[in-house]
Amino acid sequence: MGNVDLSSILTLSLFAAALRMATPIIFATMGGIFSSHTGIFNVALEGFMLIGSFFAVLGSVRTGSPYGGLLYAVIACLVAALVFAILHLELKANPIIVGLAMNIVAIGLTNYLLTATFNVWGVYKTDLIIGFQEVQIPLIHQIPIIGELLSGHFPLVYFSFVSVYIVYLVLYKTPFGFHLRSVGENIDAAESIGVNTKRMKYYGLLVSGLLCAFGGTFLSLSYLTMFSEDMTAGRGWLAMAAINFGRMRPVPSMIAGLIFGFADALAVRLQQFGLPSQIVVMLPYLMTVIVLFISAVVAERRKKSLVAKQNKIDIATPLQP
Amino acid sequence: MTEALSVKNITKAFPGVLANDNISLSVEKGTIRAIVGENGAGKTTLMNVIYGLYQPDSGQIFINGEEVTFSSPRDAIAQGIGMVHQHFKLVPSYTLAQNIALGVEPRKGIFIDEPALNKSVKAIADKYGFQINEREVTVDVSVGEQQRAEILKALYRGVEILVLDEPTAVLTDIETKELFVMLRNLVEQGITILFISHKLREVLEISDDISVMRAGKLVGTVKCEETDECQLAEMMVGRETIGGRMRETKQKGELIMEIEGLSVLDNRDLTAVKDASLNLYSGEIVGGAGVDGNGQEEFVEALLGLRPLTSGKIRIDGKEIQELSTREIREAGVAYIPSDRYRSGVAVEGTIWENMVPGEYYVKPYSNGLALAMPEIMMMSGTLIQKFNVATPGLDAKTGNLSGGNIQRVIAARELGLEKAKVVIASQPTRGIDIAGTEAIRQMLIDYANRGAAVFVISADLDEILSLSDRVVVFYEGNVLDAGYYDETIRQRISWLMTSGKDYCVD
Amino acid sequence: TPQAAEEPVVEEPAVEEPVVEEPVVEEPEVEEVEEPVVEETEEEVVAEPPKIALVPAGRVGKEGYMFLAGQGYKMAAADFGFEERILESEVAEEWERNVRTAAQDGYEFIIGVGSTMADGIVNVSQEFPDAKFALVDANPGGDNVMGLIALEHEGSFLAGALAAMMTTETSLEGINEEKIIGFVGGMEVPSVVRWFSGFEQGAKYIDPDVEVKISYVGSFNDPAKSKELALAMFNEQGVDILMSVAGGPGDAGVFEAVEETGLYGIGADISWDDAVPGHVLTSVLKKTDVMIYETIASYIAGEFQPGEALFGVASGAMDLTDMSAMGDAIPQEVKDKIDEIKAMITSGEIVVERPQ
Amino acid sequence: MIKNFFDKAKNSHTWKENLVNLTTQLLNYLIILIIALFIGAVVMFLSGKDPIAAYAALWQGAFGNGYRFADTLDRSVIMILAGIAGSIAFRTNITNLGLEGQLYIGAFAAAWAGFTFTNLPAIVHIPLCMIAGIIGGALWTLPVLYLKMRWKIPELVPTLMLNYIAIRLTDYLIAFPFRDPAAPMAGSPLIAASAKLPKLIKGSTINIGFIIAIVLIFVTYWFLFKTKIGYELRMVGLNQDFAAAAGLPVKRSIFLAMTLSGGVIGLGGALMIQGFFGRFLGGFSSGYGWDGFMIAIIAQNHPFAVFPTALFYGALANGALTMQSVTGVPQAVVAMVKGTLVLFVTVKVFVENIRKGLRKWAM
Ligand SMILES: Nc1ncnc2c1ncn2[C@@H]1O[C@H](COP(=O)(O)OP(=O)(O)OP(=O)(O)O)[C@@H](O)[C@H]1O
Ligand SMILES: Nc1ncnc2c1ncn2[C@@H]1O[C@H](COP(=O)(O)OP(=O)(O)OP(=O)(O)O)[C@@H](O)[C@H]1O
Ligand SMILES: [Mg+2]
Ligand SMILES: [Mg+2]
Repeated sequence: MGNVDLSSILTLSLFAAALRMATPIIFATMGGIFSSHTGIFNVALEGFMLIGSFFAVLGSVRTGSPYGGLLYAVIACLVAALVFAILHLELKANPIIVGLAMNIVAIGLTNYLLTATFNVWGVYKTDLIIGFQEVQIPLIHQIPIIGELLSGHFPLVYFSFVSVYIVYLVLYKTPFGFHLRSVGENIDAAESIGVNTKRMKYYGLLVSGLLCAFGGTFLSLSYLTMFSEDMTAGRGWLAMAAINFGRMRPVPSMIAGLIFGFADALAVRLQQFGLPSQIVVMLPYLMTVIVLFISAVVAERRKKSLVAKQNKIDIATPLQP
Repeated sequence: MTEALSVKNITKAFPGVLANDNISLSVEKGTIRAIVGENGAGKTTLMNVIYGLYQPDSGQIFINGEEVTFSSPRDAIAQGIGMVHQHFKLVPSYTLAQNIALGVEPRKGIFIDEPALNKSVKAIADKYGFQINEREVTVDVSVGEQQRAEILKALYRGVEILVLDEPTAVLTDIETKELFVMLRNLVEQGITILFISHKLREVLEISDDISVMRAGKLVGTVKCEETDECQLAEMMVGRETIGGRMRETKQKGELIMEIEGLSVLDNRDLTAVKDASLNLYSGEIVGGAGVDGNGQEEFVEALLGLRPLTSGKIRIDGKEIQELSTREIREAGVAYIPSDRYRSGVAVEGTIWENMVPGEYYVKPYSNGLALAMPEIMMMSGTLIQKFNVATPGLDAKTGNLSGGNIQRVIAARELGLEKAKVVIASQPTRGIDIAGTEAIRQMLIDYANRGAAVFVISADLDEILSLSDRVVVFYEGNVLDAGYYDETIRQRISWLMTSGKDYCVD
Repeated sequence: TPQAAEEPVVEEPAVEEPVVEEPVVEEPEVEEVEEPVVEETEEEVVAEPPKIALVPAGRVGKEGYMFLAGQGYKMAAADFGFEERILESEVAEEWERNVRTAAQDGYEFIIGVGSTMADGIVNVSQEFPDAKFALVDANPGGDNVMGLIALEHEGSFLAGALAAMMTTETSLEGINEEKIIGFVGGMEVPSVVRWFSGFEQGAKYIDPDVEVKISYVGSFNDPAKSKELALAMFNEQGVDILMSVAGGPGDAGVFEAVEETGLYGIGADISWDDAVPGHVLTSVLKKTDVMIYETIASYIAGEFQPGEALFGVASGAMDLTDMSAMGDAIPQEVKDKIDEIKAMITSGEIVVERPQ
Repeated sequence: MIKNFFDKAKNSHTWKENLVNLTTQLLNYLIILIIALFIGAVVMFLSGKDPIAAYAALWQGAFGNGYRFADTLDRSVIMILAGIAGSIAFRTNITNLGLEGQLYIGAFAAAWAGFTFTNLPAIVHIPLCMIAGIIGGALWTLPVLYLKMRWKIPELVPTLMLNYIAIRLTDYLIAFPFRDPAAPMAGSPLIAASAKLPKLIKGSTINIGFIIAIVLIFVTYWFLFKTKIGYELRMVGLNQDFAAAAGLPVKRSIFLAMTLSGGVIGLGGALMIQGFFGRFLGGFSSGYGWDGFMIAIIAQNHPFAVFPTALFYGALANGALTMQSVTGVPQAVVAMVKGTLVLFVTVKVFVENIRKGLRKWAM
């Protein structure tokens, strides 16, 4: 058991697994970024995704199509996001507390509905759940290494990366994104030019619900084709860490999400080295803390050198009136 | 001449305050109308009503003679009204051009057309003779440039009526002069300007007509050439006291606090104070003048041990204190009235007594070992609250429920009441407080100096500096420059130091 | 479809069993409490029926063998005419609390299911010396306590032997020549370790060169991770047959990996044979229904015997499914060999070691 | 004159205002409780269950007889400690989402002290284990404190991650270094009898842990509101800049609040091990840390409000079992009710309207 060398696990399928495992995190991350930019740090990502997972299964069973499942998930998550928004924006409840409470309600609700609608406990898996199929990208999938890495994933894997680009475009290149970000950065500025800031916050929360629906659907209709109790297993929290790490910028946050996915995929394989399973499964969480730590250290270093440079210029050049 | 804007019988109430009480006024096209009044008189509220940020409880607004109703600033903007707010409303991470065009960006399909945006902003700036670097990120530019961007933001939307709420508060004299040139330029192009200021000299310099507000009511409107500072002041406060020197210059006593070669970094770790030295003497009030953001804040925070020094020494009575904690520095005899009372002056969610005792709660008789001695604490707080005339329902009341002036009194009572301090450092002690309150606080500082303490007052308000100080220093780009003792020419010396770092005209 | 919950395993009770004539397990409803079972008893022998409670460390509708335990108990309730009382639990704290509640409410015979209840049974049995207790999966000790021990390792020994024989059976699609099989466990807890140990012993018994890979998910309800573990074993480590003891949700994840890769799985506790038709070689059944029914029967007969009662391959409580779901993919000689091993275990010729 | 001032303050405004505030709070709780129960009822009704029967069973299970009531009190012990732990951190404006992890480490430390020392008298052994629990819980906050105080990383994410790490770390500890080969489940060895908490009622699980919890409520109240350090924590929590400028020891306060919070929940872990489980059990917590967080929020960080809230939580937990077994309504409904309560607890409109109404009526 112990004599496996590292290169044997650094395989293509490790990277493919990392992509898969990062996908729900990336969706939730993008959703969280959207609401963060309106000034609401959404801590309900975990709960939204869980709701998405459940309703995706429900929808898939009811409509017989994964797209039907996606539609159900989207509707359910939008409703959940709307509840969040109304509680916070209309009834003025504290968003962090509402978010945490929504996570708890989400667990209770999905467990309850699982029993109430399917009459099962804990896990629901039948042939009635129609999941998504992997797609082969024409041409690319024939290229030896790249093909294996890039082709043959679920549609939502690709879409998660597309969503990063879309979120980037919307936030940074469209008037809508401009107005939305101004709400988070300086709400008075936004208000003074006639932006409907409340509406923007609604959009922020609803979009985060929407993207979490994709993340949840991926979990229950692609990654797996089942629903099981609390199946998001902390992926929403990892998304929050990713947002934190990427300082709300889509691409760096996505990279953090990939790192977490990679850590997850690696942890799965490290058990071959005879490391205790309990220690190995800590890896993604440990990695999150380490990534935060390193990014803080690096940020301080960079700032220091920058400042040293600037202060030098400052002192060297004579004062200008 | 035609009427550009008029309001009729505008009334706007907030819980407990009638901010605008049946106000009617009309402004002619192509003129500058100044609006003056004490803090809280309702000026900003009126402007916000005109700009559609607030909806009036009753009353009408007319633009070019036609009645309009605004449900949001968007409607007002559509009618050609633009507003530059008391506090800038710019998004820090956007470029100036992006801020100027925010809300009316040129588009290409669904995207913003950045090149067109930059070009159009440049064109507007050139048209009105504004110098800005439109591609700079907003946080990186000077306050004056931000101000210009704010005005351009209005002009970009094709305003005909421009509202400026205290635009000169944060500007240097030179920047103010530049601004006035630009404003005249705008008026010549047919734009109507409403201009709010507390500085009567400026108002008299720039405006055509002046409306005076007091306690939510319009007191009256006068033509600029037919009035003077005294009359305006009387209209504003209902009595004839404003500015004026409150202090007889005193001889300095012995040296109490010595600051030597102090250097400090700001929050972004850039040098904020460079090699500054200052001595404070018993019985003397030193004024610290200067435009906001020239290192005053960092300087004071360094004195209090709230910010590490990169070099320098601070001594009180010959004992070095720069290594000590804030508590130890305060125990060495430093009282501190911070500039932002809500941020660091009080805990607004705390009760009055909790805000009264942070300097005493841990020593006898206010604590006995572990526990707080509540009777003593209440007695002491109650006494001081009375002595400093704080209007509060009780010591258990939430501090945040008091008005700004009363909160400032709480702070003054806390810092000065027990008369322990040898050095008082007061930063912007009367900012945002009405005349009566201002006078009271200033008097407290004077009394305190007369009892032999060293008092250091930092203020952006030159009148305050002149009214209190025996001696003045000026903060200019992180340097502390000596403007000398109070005399007839000090105002000019300060102005020059503030705006150029030199205390004489060099031409 | 492999639903731990809905799919009752319909299997004939072992031959030696005299009492269980017709198992009522076809009925998939889990709402046990609402059924008024008492009415059925026409011929009342005793004036007062016994008070017997079932206290599973989980839900009788959730984990596979818990479900079976519930079935056995309900069957006994129907046959012997006592009122059902099942105290399900969701969290660790409720294990002891439920046993206690039953004791407080005056139940005379309390049957716990799950080794994790051991401490609770110990504590309560000492405080309520008049009541009798039984625990499936562990023997906590005590004068009024019996431990019903299923010898999972004997059952998984059979599975290990089967897997070792099949992993070189390249005629089956997807099976490779390498002698590598795998095991996915939920968490590294004693019962799972027991399952694994028997599996490994069985494989080595057939061929000491067979390599048995093992991975733990770290939880019993993270199907995503258990699927990923299974995929890694199948795709990267040359595993072609994988036994799953990862808890209900975890098992579901593993069998998805089986389906996706087209390789082979082995289930545990209940029958997973239909989860992926043609790809589940067999399942190791742990017939807690039999164990509980028999125990209740002997209690009612007045034969309560404190101490350990073992239920292994010999008693028929641990067994493999009949492998009919695989059609004739499994060669007859392999099946014969399994039967042979079964007989050897029964006769004591093969002693499967219990870990620790 | 001073005397006058106090009389005025006592007799008129603040007195009435305080009454209005208290009544407002109580009414507010009543409203959200009704909303939460109502939403639970609607969900049950829609899925064809009888909500009234369910709630009746819930009540029976929680308070139906002496045993049930005692068990409910016992269940609320950990909720009280968790709620207090959350409150202390919140009061200092620290969002300690790591209560769960600190609970595991504290519980493990207490168990370790319980099974390692075997020949101590109970009078020494019992407090020793509690202290071990406190230290364990407190130590687990140190990484977060380091990241927060040295590197300015907000505590939110690190505390969360340390939960997962703590759970797995203790899993590891009981699987390898401290494995009990005799244990039928994944757990540490049993703690010595001398470390177990004496019971209060025979046949029930309620033990002196309950008394400790009650004492702790008063101690916490005294500590937060009547001591110097408590004053410092609260002021730092209300406005850190103010506290710094006024010379209060900000860093020390943050350090203290975090470690105290961890210490209290660690003590909670010790009480669970010593009073109930008798050994460290892998995954023993059903989210008590999270319950504590929610209880603190509902109680608005006031120790006296923590008690009824924790009792309510304990009753829900205890009653839910009976509800499920009698009426077939899944326990998950209870999670929804608890969550809904928290969802609405910071809603301001109720409070504002009640207060307005009361004022009008009172003055
Ligand atoms: N949003 C608000 N809610 C409640 N009261 C308000 C609000 N805005 C202003 N007020 C109150 O209305 C009164 C008028 O305020 P306003 O801001 O118009 O004064 P101002 O003349 O602009 O004063 P300043 O010179 O300080 O800017 C004040 O008493 C203020 O407290
Ligand atoms: N935004 C606001 N929302 C609600 N109430 C406000 C607001 N601003 C001010 N108030 C209330 O209005 C009253 C006056 O406050 P404000 O600070 O504006 O007074 P002020 O006229 O500036 O007095 P002072 O001269 O003492 O500063 C206070 O009771 C305050 O609580
Ligand atoms: Mg004011
Ligand atoms: Mg104003």
